[in-house]
Amino acid sequence: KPAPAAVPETPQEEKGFKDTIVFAPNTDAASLDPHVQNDTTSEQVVKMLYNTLLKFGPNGEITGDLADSWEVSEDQKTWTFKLKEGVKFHNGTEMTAESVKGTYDRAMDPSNGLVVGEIVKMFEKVEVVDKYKVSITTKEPYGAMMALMCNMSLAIMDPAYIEKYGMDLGSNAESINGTGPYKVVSWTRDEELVLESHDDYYGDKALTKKVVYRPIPEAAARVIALETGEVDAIQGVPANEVPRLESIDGLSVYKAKSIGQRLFRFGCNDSIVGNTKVRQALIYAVDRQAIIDSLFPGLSYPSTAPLAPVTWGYANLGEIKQDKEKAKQLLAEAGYPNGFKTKIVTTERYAKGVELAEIIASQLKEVGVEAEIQVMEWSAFLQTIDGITAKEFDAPLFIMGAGPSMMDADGGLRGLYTTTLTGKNDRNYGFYSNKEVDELIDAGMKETDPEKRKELYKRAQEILYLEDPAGIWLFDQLTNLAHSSKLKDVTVSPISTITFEKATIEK
Amino acid sequence: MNSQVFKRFKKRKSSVIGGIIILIFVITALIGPSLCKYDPTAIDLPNKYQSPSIKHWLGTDNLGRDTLTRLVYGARVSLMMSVVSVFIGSFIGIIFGVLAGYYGGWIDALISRLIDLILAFPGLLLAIAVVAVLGSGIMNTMAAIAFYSIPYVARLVRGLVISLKHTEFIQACKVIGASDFRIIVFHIIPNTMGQIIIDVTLSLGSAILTASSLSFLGLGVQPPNPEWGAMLSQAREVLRSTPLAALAPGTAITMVVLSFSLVGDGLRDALDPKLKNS
Amino acid sequence: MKENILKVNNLKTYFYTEEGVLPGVDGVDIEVNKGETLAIVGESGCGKSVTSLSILRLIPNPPGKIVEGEILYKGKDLLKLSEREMRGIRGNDISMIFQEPMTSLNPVFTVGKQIMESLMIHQKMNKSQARERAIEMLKLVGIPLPERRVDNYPHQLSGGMRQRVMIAMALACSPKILIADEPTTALDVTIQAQILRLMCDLKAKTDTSIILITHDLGVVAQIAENVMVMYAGKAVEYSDVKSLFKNPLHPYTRGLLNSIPKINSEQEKLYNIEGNVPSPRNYPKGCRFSPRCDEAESACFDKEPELINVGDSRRVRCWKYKGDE
Amino acid sequence: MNNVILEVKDLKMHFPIKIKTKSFISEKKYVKAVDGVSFSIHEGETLGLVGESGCGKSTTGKMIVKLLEPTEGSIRFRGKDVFKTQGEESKLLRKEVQIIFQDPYSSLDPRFTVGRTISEPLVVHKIGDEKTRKERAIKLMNDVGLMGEYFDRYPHEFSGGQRQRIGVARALALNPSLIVCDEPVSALDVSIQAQILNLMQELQAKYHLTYLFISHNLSVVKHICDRIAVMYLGKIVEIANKKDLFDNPKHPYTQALLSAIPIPDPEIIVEQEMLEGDVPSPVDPPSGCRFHTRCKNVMDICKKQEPKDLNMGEDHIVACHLYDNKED
Amino acid sequence: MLGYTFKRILQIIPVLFVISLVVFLMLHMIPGDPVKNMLGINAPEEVVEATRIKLGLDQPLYKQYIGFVKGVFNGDLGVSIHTRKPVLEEILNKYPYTLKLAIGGTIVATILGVIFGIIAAVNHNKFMDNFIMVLSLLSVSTPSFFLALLLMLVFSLYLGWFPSIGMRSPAHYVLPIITLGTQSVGIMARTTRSAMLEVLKQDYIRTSRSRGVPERIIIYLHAFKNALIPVVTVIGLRFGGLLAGSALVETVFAIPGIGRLMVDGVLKRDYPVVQGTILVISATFVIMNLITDLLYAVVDPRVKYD
Ligand SMILES: Nc1ncnc2c1ncn2[C@@H]1O[C@H](COP(=O)(O)OP(=O)(O)OP(=O)(O)O)[C@@H](O)[C@H]1O
Ligand SMILES: Nc1ncnc2c1ncn2[C@@H]1O[C@H](COP(=O)(O)OP(=O)(O)OP(=O)(O)O)[C@@H](O)[C@H]1O
Ligand SMILES: [Mg+2]
Ligand SMILES: [Mg+2]
Repeated sequence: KPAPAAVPETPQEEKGFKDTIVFAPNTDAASLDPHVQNDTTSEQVVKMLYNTLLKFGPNGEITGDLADSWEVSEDQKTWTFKLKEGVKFHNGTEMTAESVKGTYDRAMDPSNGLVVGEIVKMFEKVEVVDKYKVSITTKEPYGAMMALMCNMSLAIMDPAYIEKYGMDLGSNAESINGTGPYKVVSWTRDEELVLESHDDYYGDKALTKKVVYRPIPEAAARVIALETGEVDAIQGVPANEVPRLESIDGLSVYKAKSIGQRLFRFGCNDSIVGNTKVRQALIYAVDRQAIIDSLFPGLSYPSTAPLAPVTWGYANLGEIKQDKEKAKQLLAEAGYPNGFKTKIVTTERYAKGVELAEIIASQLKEVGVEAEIQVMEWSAFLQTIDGITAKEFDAPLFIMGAGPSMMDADGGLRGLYTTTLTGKNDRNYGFYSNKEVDELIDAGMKETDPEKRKELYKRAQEILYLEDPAGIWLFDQLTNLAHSSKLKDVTVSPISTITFEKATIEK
Repeated sequence: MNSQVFKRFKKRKSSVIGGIIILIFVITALIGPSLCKYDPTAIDLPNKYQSPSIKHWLGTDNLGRDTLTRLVYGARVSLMMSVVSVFIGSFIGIIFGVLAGYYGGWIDALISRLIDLILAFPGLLLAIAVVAVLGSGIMNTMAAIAFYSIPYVARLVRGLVISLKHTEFIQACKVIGASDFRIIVFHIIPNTMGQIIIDVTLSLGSAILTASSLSFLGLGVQPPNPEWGAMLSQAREVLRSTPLAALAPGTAITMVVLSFSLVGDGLRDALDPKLKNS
Repeated sequence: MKENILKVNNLKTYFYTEEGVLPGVDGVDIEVNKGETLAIVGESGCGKSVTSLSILRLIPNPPGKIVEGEILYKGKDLLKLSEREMRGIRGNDISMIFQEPMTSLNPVFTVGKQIMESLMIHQKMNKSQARERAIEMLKLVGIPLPERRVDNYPHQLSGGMRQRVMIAMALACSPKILIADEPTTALDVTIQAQILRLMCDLKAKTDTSIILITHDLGVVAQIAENVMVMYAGKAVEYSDVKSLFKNPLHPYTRGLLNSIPKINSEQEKLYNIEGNVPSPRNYPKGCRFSPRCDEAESACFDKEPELINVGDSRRVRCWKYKGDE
Repeated sequence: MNNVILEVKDLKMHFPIKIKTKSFISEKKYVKAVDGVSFSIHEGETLGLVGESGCGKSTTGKMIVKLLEPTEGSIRFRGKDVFKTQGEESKLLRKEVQIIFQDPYSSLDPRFTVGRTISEPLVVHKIGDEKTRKERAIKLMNDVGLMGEYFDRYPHEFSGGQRQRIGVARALALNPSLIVCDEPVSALDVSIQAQILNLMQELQAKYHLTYLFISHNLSVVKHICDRIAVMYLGKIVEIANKKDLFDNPKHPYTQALLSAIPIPDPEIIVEQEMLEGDVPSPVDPPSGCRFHTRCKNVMDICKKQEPKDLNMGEDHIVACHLYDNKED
Repeated sequence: MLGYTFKRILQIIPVLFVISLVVFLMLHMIPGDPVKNMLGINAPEEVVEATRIKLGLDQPLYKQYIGFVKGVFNGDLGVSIHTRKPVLEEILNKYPYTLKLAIGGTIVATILGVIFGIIAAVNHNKFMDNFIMVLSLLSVSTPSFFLALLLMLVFSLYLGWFPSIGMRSPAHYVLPIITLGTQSVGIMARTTRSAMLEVLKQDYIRTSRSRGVPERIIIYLHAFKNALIPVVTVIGLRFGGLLAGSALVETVFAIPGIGRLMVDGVLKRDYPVVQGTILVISATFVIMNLITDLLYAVVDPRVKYD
């Protein structure tokens, strides 16, 4: 972790600090509407601008943010949140229970077609109890409710702005009114997003006056810009550049554990890969450590479960080592002693997606499986992977990135591995179907006793990981941030968002 | 006559050197692979990003493949790709150009408008669109490049045909009753060949560049094919830590493209009747 | 008596090309007297243009090079002048008009500007003086409305008018010698007649000497005083115009005269010189006309004949006249 | 001798050109390259067509060999309308009428050997097999004075005169009866010109050919032709047989043309009657008689009314108002 | 001239119309769903459907197209699927960058190319000719993204002369403009060279020489003014090329230009953005060609428009 923050009382400039941090993410935020944003780059900015009712503490515990306290009814269905008083939006209006209701009503209205709609599907209603008290009633008891309230998608907005800007909210600087430590000053898309500290922030005020986001899509250019000092921090350093950057005086690379995992999922509709033994064989054929060493040295470590350790509900199932003999044996048992031909579908959208596929193909070859690689442009990839029927689906092995932004096993498992009922694969892209897994996940969702939940998820993970595997989990990713050594106290969350509410930068 | 062209061509030193470079690359593409001891696609992870050594003259890439070997195989892929795509593009372009130029009238109007239209279109985008429609891969990249070059060839050929059409020897052919087909195939096309060859030579280089641009956008040739553009584009982010991995394909591209241009320019000087007797 | 203004001695201009050395002009002597017209006739490729370009040192180098000879203008050898001095001669003392009026004028400048340019360079006139003079020159060559035409671009003029502009341009600085390389070949007969008439008139007015290059013997007969006949890079006969037509000496000259259809007499069959004009790539040994000559003897095939003086200032390059000396 | 082989009637060729005007719509204008030309050629004779550059000589020639389709008028070859025949008949006609072009350089395909060029007409009309074609080609080459061994050479290896012979041989390959000669000698040197003219005369006698001989060189035309038509700006102003025309030119234009020819004899000082000015544009030809802008005898009527063709006897036809009253 | 210009501008409309139709059809042939792209891989099917309906993407193609055309006539290019901002606004924000790049690049390319071309032509087949042509073709022969990175490394990092990314000050423009401009230098130089070679062989050059005009004036005035005619055409064509090629340069230098907007649009299947950008780029190209045509009349008196 970066060194502790400087003493906040005195103005920063006098103490030899700069008032501006320039940060280069790889893309610009797509939208700064909490309900619309669904990518890390957007989310990390939204996080600077808005607050949620609850938040994760430094050790993953859930604490209040806009809510001071909360309680849940007997039937586990009604949650009542007592809000902090005197919280001001950027424009000076006060955040009240009405704000919460306005925000959630917008999220719940299916006619708005918001992605957040899926998350709040289990909400039945939101009611204002008094000015600073609001209650949310869910349709059924929901185990992950508290984690859900930490989700930036449920950050509280100003209903007046919702009214005024409608769906344009968050698409330009004027339309943003949050409660967060920073407010938007200007936003020139793809060029520059300037944030300034929010003077009336209810919590600890930001230490640096301005944060400037300057997206640089090209990784090599990003690194150069950091080296020339044009930017103070960059997101997404090419793994092979990390040692070099670390060795440069005045630059550091910060790495943090995250929820992110990289896996290749099985297309279980495939006649060969549908066979459990075949899937197990493929899992044993892969040498994870070699992959990590060559592509992401120091930036990832082998997966030990279908969830990353920072996710609530994670169960350590151990690393699976390459075992070619076992793989061959399993293949023989499955009826493919001489291997078979198959296909790996990948996309460059995921870091080193192509190289990963190349290495896996070469490792599979060692156990006799010939895999042809199909690289797809992201949009086309989505089309081939998402929202189609088993008949149309043709990707025996396909790349996936996973990580539940709620940091809860429910988010990490439910949509992805439970049997779909619609005939299309919905979010269960690989048509994975295991009755026991379905039951376990369903129970886990409804269970509100944390210990019991953990047990249920542990079992589910065992099945998914190896017994009847859904994918080849390769490695858990670290979020990395290369920055000038003068930049201190950047907050990097397990969901890979990088925020600057506590950050300072020396002159 | 050809020996004269050759003589004139020889006068331009840079073109001769360009020709020699291309020859070297072509020979490399043809026989190089049989001299390589490494497999261009065999992954050898422990040996990734090696610096040049006796074992790996140009070092290795991110997956431990020998850069020199990939470069040599890449010569085959890149040259083949550019030749095939430009050939196909030119072939179709010639057909359109001849039809438009020879028949004139509404055929010409139609084809010319079409050409103008495609030319008014950002070229790279056209290639992107083709690859996006067909999916990426060698074949589709070639299709994209071919498609991209059709209007240029067609426009060139159209102009040539229009001026040829009015020459007396074509008129003489008509008078003896020769069919349009005969006139086009035996008289018009052979007489446009010189210019077309110049054009093709110049296009060969840009085809390689287009392929590399597509790779940059992630739409190029599929792995593990050692296409130069793909190699360069994969290695660009480690330009600093392992410069050779990027510099090798980058230099190869530059040299070949430059050489094609020089040869094209030399041919233009040598073949252009207007510059004769210089 | 006659004042000699230009004398060219043994001019040789060779082209060093990929196909070897081409003797474009291979030993030509010229004498031009003040106020007289010398016509150079001969077939295509015999070196007429190269001769004229050599006089002004305008042979493109490479590949061309004047390898031998003297070009004496008012006693000065032009070949010994610096390029700068030579520029002072061009357009000022000796000027030239070319065969193609269509392409010999720069299409992007008005004709006035092109005429004015010479005046400003050589006569150091200022713009308005030059313009005035240009208009005057245009009037002189018979262009109607010269005040307006002066601002026209070449493409706005017809072929005949352009050739007039060329003449105006050539005469602007009152040169002593005007070299006209096939000035009427590209023009229609009626226009040709206009231009030739103009040249004769101007000559009478300005006392300019003219070197007229042509392959049209009719033109020669109309306006020249002296004639030089060229064949394959060499002068084969010098004569005054009347004697030449009355009594051509060289077999080639005779053949040439006979092979033109006569408008005022009936011929069943034209005389024709057999064979082709030799290419400078491989000129025959001996007399260059020998392979086509009816009267060739064995000596003709072996040895190149000298120029032989046959009196009356006539000279001919043929062995036949060896004895007459 | 007297049967008409080719009859041209009221032939017009108007090439559309776009003239951009100040208004938005570009006005369609026409180059009236040929504007009502009638004449006929008798079997075995040579008809000369003279006139200044751009007066429509080549255009007329091209229509006769069907390279251009006339805007109006008819061309009858042995009584058959050339532009109404179809299929086989049209193909047969193609064989009968051939053309020789002016430029010996651009009229041969630089990529075809001499042999191939000459035998191509035979290939096109599927005459004979390869062997007989070659024999015929070599015979034709001999006819035009080229050696058989040149069969496999390319045009650039020949001089202008030799190339023109190749062109003649190609035209002869199909045994035509009429050959349009579009300035066949004007690009050649004088000594070579004589060779070709002699050759053409020989061939005419040998194969009983009919020529339409286009030229702007009156001396040449006079030498080779039996009858001569003088064109001015898309119209024929005078047709007569050679002797008549030269001895007794009627039309002022013909007179001017004749006197403008430089005579290759310094002794003869011709009293030249100069034509002033340039040929007007065929896009907007002068009203009335097209020559009136340059005519020394211009009268009022000339500016208004187009002269009719007047027969001055012995097939001497002239279109000039000077002779209006003399018509009987 | 004014009338002509106006007429030509009117003529652009049908061309743009057809281009928009072609783009429209092509885009819809490309597999990929803009809605999914926007909502992300985790978006539920109902939301996707709802959004699709909201954006009107469920309508039959012809209706979508008619809607698009109607919009165009009202100055409305639609709303970006991805950013929800009006496409016109996006384009107006980004176009200036690209335009500056392309204009700068064209100026660099033209000046360098013309100078190189003249030097090469004057020294035909001598060392200078070879050297200059190799030099000017070198940058064209290097993939632009690679050249951009190399320039950035050398001039920003090692030498520190120019900033590496962005477009915030004039200094920021230097490297991108050089990258983009040098992509055309070779072509400009080649065109100038062969035009000059051809012009120098013309009769009127010989005429000028025969009048004693100094060689310098012949080359830089008499010959050059004629050689400019083909060069002007190439400027127009290259300008279009630069516009299209700007996508890569913009990506590397992190410039928020229209080229990147367009390529991103294709990759994200943001139909309105792609349609809008192509329309604008094509219009620029066509207008640029019109300007070249008008320039023609300036450099070549034989061409008259009225
Ligand atoms: N630039 C050149 N390079 C090579 N050879 C040349 C060049 N210029 C002229 N010659 C050669 O010099 C010879 C004489 O040419 P020249 O132009 O003087 O002929 P000409 O008598 O003027 O013929 P024409 O009547 O066709 O104008 C020709 O054989 C020609 O091939
Ligand atoms: N295809 C065409 N389109 C437009 N105008 C044409 C075309 N062909 C010829 N012309 C015009 O028609 C007129 C007559 O041309 P033509 O070639 O018949 O003249 P000509 O008498 O043969 O002249 P020359 O002696 O120069 O060969 C000219 O003004 C010419 O510009
Ligand atoms: Mg000459
Ligand atoms: Mg003609």
